[in-house]
Amino acid sequence: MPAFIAQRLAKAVVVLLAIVVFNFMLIRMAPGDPAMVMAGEAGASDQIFVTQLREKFGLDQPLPVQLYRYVKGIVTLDLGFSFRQQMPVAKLIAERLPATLLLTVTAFVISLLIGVLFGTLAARFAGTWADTAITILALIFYATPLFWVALMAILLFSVSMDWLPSFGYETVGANYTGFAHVLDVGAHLILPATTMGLFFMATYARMTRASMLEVKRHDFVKTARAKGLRDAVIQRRHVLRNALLPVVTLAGLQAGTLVGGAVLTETVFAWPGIGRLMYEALLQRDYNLLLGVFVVCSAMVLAFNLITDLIYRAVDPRIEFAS
Amino acid sequence: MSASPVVSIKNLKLALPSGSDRPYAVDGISFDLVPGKILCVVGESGSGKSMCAHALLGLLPDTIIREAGEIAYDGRNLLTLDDTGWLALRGRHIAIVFQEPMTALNPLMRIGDQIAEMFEAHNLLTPRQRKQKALQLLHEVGLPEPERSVRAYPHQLSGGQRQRAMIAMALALEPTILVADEPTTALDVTTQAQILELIRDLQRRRNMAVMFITHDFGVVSDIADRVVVLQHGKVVEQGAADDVFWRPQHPYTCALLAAVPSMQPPPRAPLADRARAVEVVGLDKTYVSGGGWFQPERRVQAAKQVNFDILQGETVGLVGESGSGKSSVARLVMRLIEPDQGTVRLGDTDFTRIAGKALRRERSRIQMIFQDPFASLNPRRKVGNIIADGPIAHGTDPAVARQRATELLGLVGLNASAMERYPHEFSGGQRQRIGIARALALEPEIIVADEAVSALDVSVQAQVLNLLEDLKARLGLSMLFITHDLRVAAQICDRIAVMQRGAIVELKPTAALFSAPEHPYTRELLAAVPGKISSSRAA
Amino acid sequence: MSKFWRTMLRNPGGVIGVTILVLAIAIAIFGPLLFPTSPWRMVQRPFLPPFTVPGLPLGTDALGRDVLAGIIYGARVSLLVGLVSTMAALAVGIPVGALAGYFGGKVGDALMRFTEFFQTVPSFALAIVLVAILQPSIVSIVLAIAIVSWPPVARLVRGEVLSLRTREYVQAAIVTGQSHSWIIWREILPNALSPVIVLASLMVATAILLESSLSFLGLGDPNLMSWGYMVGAGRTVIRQAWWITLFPGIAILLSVLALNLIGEGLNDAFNPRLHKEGR
Amino acid sequence: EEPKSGGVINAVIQPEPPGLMMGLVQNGPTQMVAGNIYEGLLRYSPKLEPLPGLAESWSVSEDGKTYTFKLRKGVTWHDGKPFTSADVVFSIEFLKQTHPRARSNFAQVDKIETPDDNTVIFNLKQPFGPFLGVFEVGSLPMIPKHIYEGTDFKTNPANNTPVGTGPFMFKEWQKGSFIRLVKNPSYYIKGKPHLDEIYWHVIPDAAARAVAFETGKVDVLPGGSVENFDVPRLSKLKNVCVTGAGWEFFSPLSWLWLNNRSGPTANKKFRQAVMYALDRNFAKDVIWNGLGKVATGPSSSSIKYYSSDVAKYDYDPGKAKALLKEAGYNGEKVRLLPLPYGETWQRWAEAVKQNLQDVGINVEMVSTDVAGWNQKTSEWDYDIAFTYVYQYGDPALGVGRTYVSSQIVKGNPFNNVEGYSNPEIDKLFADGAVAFPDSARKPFYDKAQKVLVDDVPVAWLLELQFPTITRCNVKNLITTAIGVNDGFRDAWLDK
Ligand SMILES: Nc1ncnc2c1ncn2[C@@H]1O[C@H](COP(=O)(O)OP(=O)(O)OP(=O)(O)O)[C@@H](O)[C@H]1O
Ligand SMILES: Nc1ncnc2c1ncn2[C@@H]1O[C@H](COP(=O)(O)OP(=O)(O)OP(=O)(O)O)[C@@H](O)[C@H]1O
Ligand SMILES: [Mg+2]
Ligand SMILES: [Mg+2]
Repeated sequence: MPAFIAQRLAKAVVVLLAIVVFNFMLIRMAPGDPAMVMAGEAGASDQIFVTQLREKFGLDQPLPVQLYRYVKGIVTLDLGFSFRQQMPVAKLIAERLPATLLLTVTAFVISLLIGVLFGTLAARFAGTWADTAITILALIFYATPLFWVALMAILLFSVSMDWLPSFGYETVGANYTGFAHVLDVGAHLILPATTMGLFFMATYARMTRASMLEVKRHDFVKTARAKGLRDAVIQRRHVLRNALLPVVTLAGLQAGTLVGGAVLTETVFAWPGIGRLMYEALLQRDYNLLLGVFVVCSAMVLAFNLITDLIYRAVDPRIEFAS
Repeated sequence: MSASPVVSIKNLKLALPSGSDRPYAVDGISFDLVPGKILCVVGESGSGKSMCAHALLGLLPDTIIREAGEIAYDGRNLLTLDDTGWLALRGRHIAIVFQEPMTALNPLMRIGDQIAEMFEAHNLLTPRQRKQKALQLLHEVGLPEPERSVRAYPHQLSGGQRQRAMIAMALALEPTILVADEPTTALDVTTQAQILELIRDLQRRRNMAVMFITHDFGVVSDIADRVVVLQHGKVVEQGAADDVFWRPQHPYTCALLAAVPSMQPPPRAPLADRARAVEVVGLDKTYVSGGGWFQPERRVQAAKQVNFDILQGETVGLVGESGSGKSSVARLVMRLIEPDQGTVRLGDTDFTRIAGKALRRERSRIQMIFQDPFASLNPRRKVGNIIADGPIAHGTDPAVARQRATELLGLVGLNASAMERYPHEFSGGQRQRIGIARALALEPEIIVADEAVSALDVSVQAQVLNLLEDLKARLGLSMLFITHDLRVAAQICDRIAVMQRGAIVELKPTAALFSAPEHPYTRELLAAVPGKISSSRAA
Repeated sequence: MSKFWRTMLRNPGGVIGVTILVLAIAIAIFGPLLFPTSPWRMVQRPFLPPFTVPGLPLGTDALGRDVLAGIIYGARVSLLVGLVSTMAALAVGIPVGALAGYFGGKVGDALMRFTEFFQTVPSFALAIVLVAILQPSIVSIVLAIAIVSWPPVARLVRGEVLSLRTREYVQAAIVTGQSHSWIIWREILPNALSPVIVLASLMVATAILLESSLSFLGLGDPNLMSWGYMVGAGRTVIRQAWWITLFPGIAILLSVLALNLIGEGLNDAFNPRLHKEGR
Repeated sequence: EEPKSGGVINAVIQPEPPGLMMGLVQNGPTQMVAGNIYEGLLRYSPKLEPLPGLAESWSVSEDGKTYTFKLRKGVTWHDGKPFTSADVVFSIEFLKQTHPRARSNFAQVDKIETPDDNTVIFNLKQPFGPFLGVFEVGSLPMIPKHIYEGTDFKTNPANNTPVGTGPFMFKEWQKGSFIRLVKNPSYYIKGKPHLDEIYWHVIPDAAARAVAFETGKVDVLPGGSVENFDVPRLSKLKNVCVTGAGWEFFSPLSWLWLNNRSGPTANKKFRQAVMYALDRNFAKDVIWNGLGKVATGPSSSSIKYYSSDVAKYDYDPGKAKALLKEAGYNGEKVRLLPLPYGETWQRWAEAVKQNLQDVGINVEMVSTDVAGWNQKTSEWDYDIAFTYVYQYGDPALGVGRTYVSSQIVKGNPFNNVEGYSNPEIDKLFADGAVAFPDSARKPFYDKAQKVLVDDVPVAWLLELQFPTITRCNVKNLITTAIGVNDGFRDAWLDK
């Protein structure tokens, strides 16, 4: 097991470095640079101003030198300095990462739990109206653009009913502590997490349904029935557990991308997370920050993949031997 | 017929969903199961054997309509039983052992837990007792190291061990009726012999009524008290085992019995003066899997210093139990995999040292007939193309190649119209013929047949073997014939090589091998072949 | 193939899906002929609700443009983006997956690392960056969507090819002396394609959604009216004029739904076992 | 009404400022938040007359070359250190290094004298008409000498905890969420500020900002926080007040850059055709909801020396077509670059594109983000491009830079980007800036406006007004010409 993890980590480092180099080159291809952006924002600017900024950011150096410096930094776990925010990138990301993790993990857990639940129900009652209803609902969730759902949710739950807050991470200025704080954050979390989770919920529901129907045809389910086990037990113990394996794989692949995919949700709900940070960094050509977010997101993807593999190994005893 | 039956199936009629190949899966079947007796149900694939078994446990697929009949058990008609009724019955009174030991166990649960589930389902014993009982059962079915096996997952056991675990499960609650649906088909002969012994033994000790489904007459002759012969969902003959064997009434039964190959090798003309078609020298092959940067490797030695030769016009058999390396040798000879060491010579050409175009050209000299008639034909290509593709790749004019393909189809007994059809429109036997035609299309000198008839029903198997024999004689082919069925080997091979764990332990003319086996493994193998009775009869 | 169609047609979802899609494609192709005015033309007062002014059944948007015209022209762009980007993703994913699966070893490993690389970079973020960098235009959008959506194709194809490669009919092709390219093209790919087709139908749907998300972030092609653009643009005025987002929203929903239903139908059609056996 | 003391105001800030140190960062959001922390020497009334700020009084010499400022006594920095004339001198030195506008504004200053702690005297090389207009907090924020002297300004750790003299002090900044300012208890005006705290919320989505206001979570939406389409709806809500005041100093004027160097736009007739083709009233009424004014020329009507005595370009597609024909335009493709500042600007670009297409101009919209826009305009890589520019109250500060040929320099999106070059105009603006007294400046600017409007170097669109939307119980929020940017010093909350 440790050997396996070490091997995966070694591979991850290689992939991460490749991503750094690739993105570094990619981002530099974009028109404009941070000096240009900041000059534009100042409402007036001159050549001196722009030159000063470029010098300060090290953008006056040739590209290979910049790349060398950046990669050298990365290897020593230094993500560099944000041009615009005048702060170490690592610090900026560290400030925002928890919010994103909270959001995505919640969205992920909600979507997985509810998705699997609905998928199970649909498979259980395959061919009945309940199955049809769940399938159609899932398809609608799947097909509706997220930003639209988000706005509808805000209009419904914040504006019309005034049940839930529409923006932010906590009630600013309320200074809740302890459990009240948890409740407050929880209330803020519901709308973004649910909207974000809907698409995935739909995916998992459909996948679980299909997978369960597939597993049901396996011989060992017949064996279980031949034992005289009750149907509920068979569904849970024999069918569901086996059916979840592909769902786990898919979920693992998606959990990582969730982090990078949080841009829209975070924008609409003013959630102070890393997705927004990335988008803003992109618009401002804050190269180091943007690269930093990419590296962290990619690391997250790799971490999630690793976790998924470990879970998979824990759930499926066959894996250990096979590899 | 001393004891009264525990279960009687009367006039059972099960309808298949519309669009199936025939209206009834089971069409008016009646038979009884008697305590302490083994009833064997035989018949070719698709004849409705499993349907009967599933009906006995109420496990019929819901697309199957129970049209008529009755299954009388303990004063009840099982056909009209509701779900709760079945819960009490299944496992406790009627238990089943399924055909596929690979898939019949839940891969994510420990063996012990799966056995304990049997008690749990019927609310018997405490969890601790269940565990102990599971252990005890594994002892009873003779699983090695039961303490370890209870904690094992299915994939950690061999096929035979899994099958034993299945049997342990079925026997856990000491049912009155045991249904065994082809429980040994997937096992090699030696393991099969052990399992059969086990079932017979347990059945006697517990006085169970056993319904044993098989299509192997050898097995039937070893264990049956009574026999039911099914064809197309109908009972064509039933009676005491001896009667059915020695005095078969129905022509289908006669055909089935006749198709069982004999253990007695027919006399063969010596071929000593012929030239060598193939020479295999010192082949070694070790599979290495896993082995990443930090991972330990897993090594399997599939061929160890394998030496043999095949003369022109000769058939050499390669036998041995599953996993002994037979297919590996075949693939080495075909150069589907690369040897670690050793040489394969086709005539004067060193087949192992050429590559690229030269290799592709030389390939036409040696062709292969594959085991699975379903998997060996590309479902998306027309039969005509499948056969003509090879010659066209070697530069034959397409029109000529297709003309030749039509002739070949005729040669293997198929109509020219087959050219334009897709593989799925043919039966298993017909497909195997197509596979043979494809192998012949390149006019090879040598043919390698890896389990070429194992997937076929006995009757079809006999036809294909005859065809092969005939073609070989007419075209003067040499053949490497791989099988695990010693009966088949006896009928077709001039010489036989016995493989064990990657090495050839004995290589002799067929008659000599059967009459005077030298190596202990060869003897063991010969002893495990089921159906001494039938073989003596057929002889 | 007739059997395939029969199975497909027996699936009511699939039929509905095909019907909707055919309709959408018909609108995309023939709609602009019936509606020759540009969808960008400001034809009436802004914010006219639907069904109030004759000739403007779906009302007008914030600039007084005809919403119906927008939807008809938008069909072209949205479907085109969906189809072309999926084709492009397939064009990359299938060869990469096929080569990786067929040759395995070092080549396969390198190709899979390459795939993994693209899968590790968060896809939506990468799409945003790509479009921002290449500047929003239909080409860059299609390209970005294709670049982020090919890895799953490659993985799927590789998996299929890996398992097909050991099939006996492929080995039969090898022993009859066929070349690698022949084997990949004729023996393996045709048999690996059905799950790919199912996946592709879902990818078209995802691409349409992705385009709308990019549009929402202001990264759409400003010269082309797409449904995603309409939803994004109408979103800010949704409180005053629900119809501006609702109708294109429904259009997206219906086409994604249709593609999903078709995907599901295809899945069943390619996998007839699922249906026949029951429980 | 008697101001009430206490209370918290929640306002919206968009986008999130990159920093709050006004000396280093000059972007809009920074000014809006930090205008509470820092102060300038002067403030300006909506009519752009100077008002006392940190300077109590000021005087100008007869020859217009010496300006004397008397500073308020007893002013302290947030850390308790006294504010003196040395800080003023230091601030100017500081800003000359980091603040492009300050650099040019104070280029005319020969030397600065500080006879005592409360007096600052500026000696100019020559009279500079707009000089009294460059002392508001955005142009010349006072920077504490005791913190920055002798340090590397850009990396000084104090940049993260800005220290000024203003009515509010920096307290907390949760990146991506909010910035919190608290009352300065020792502010030099007794009883001010009235408020206890200000929260600036960062809400990136315009619709979400509107919702936040609607649901009562925020009380102040500074100009440009919500899309224009939402303004009428929000203003109709109960207890909501809207004002267009507070933009007099900036007087944002929008126009289309027309590339004078090459392509069809190099032709004056073509540019005039563009002016006729644009339905600017439609833009004002539909896109800006009736806010703002149709621009008549290079000067906004709210700044000094504005003249309406210029040629008029009413919406007249027929005339536009005729002019195009005269110009010999034959359907060459013209690239239109919209301003990437949200939906309003996007819609406007679409409407303009349609206007131009209607008269037969073959327009292709080229979309890009802020960085790309800056790059494309400042590198002159466009045919027609949207922009809007602040005018800073005086043509010498905000208008001339767009038209004089000395400002044709690559790399700056706010200078003479269109490449218009006319010696007459160069001279008019040069003379106008140094003429003294004020009355002497007017003729130069009258003439300049006339000439420019004839030449159409750029296509002027609208004088913009960004409405500030507040809850009506927020009182006295906007009192000067820079509105919210001047801080919440006088604001109070009626409970
Ligand atoms: N789930 C099902 N749905 C429809 N038809 C089925 C189903 N299972 C089996 N059949 C059909 O029922 C018939 C009898 O099948 P059955 O499984 O009983 O055959 P069998 O004698 O056990 O064959 P084998 O030796 O191959 O196991 C066959 O024609 C088969 O195609
Ligand atoms: N590609 C492979 N990689 C690793 N191990 C393999 C591979 N192919 C076969 N083996 C192992 O090599 C051994 C010999 O396999 P082979 O298929 O040659 O046996 P066989 O005699 O043909 O068996 P069967 O009768 O079951 O077909 C087995 O232990 C098998 O598990
Ligand atoms: Mg069967
Ligand atoms: Mg084999």
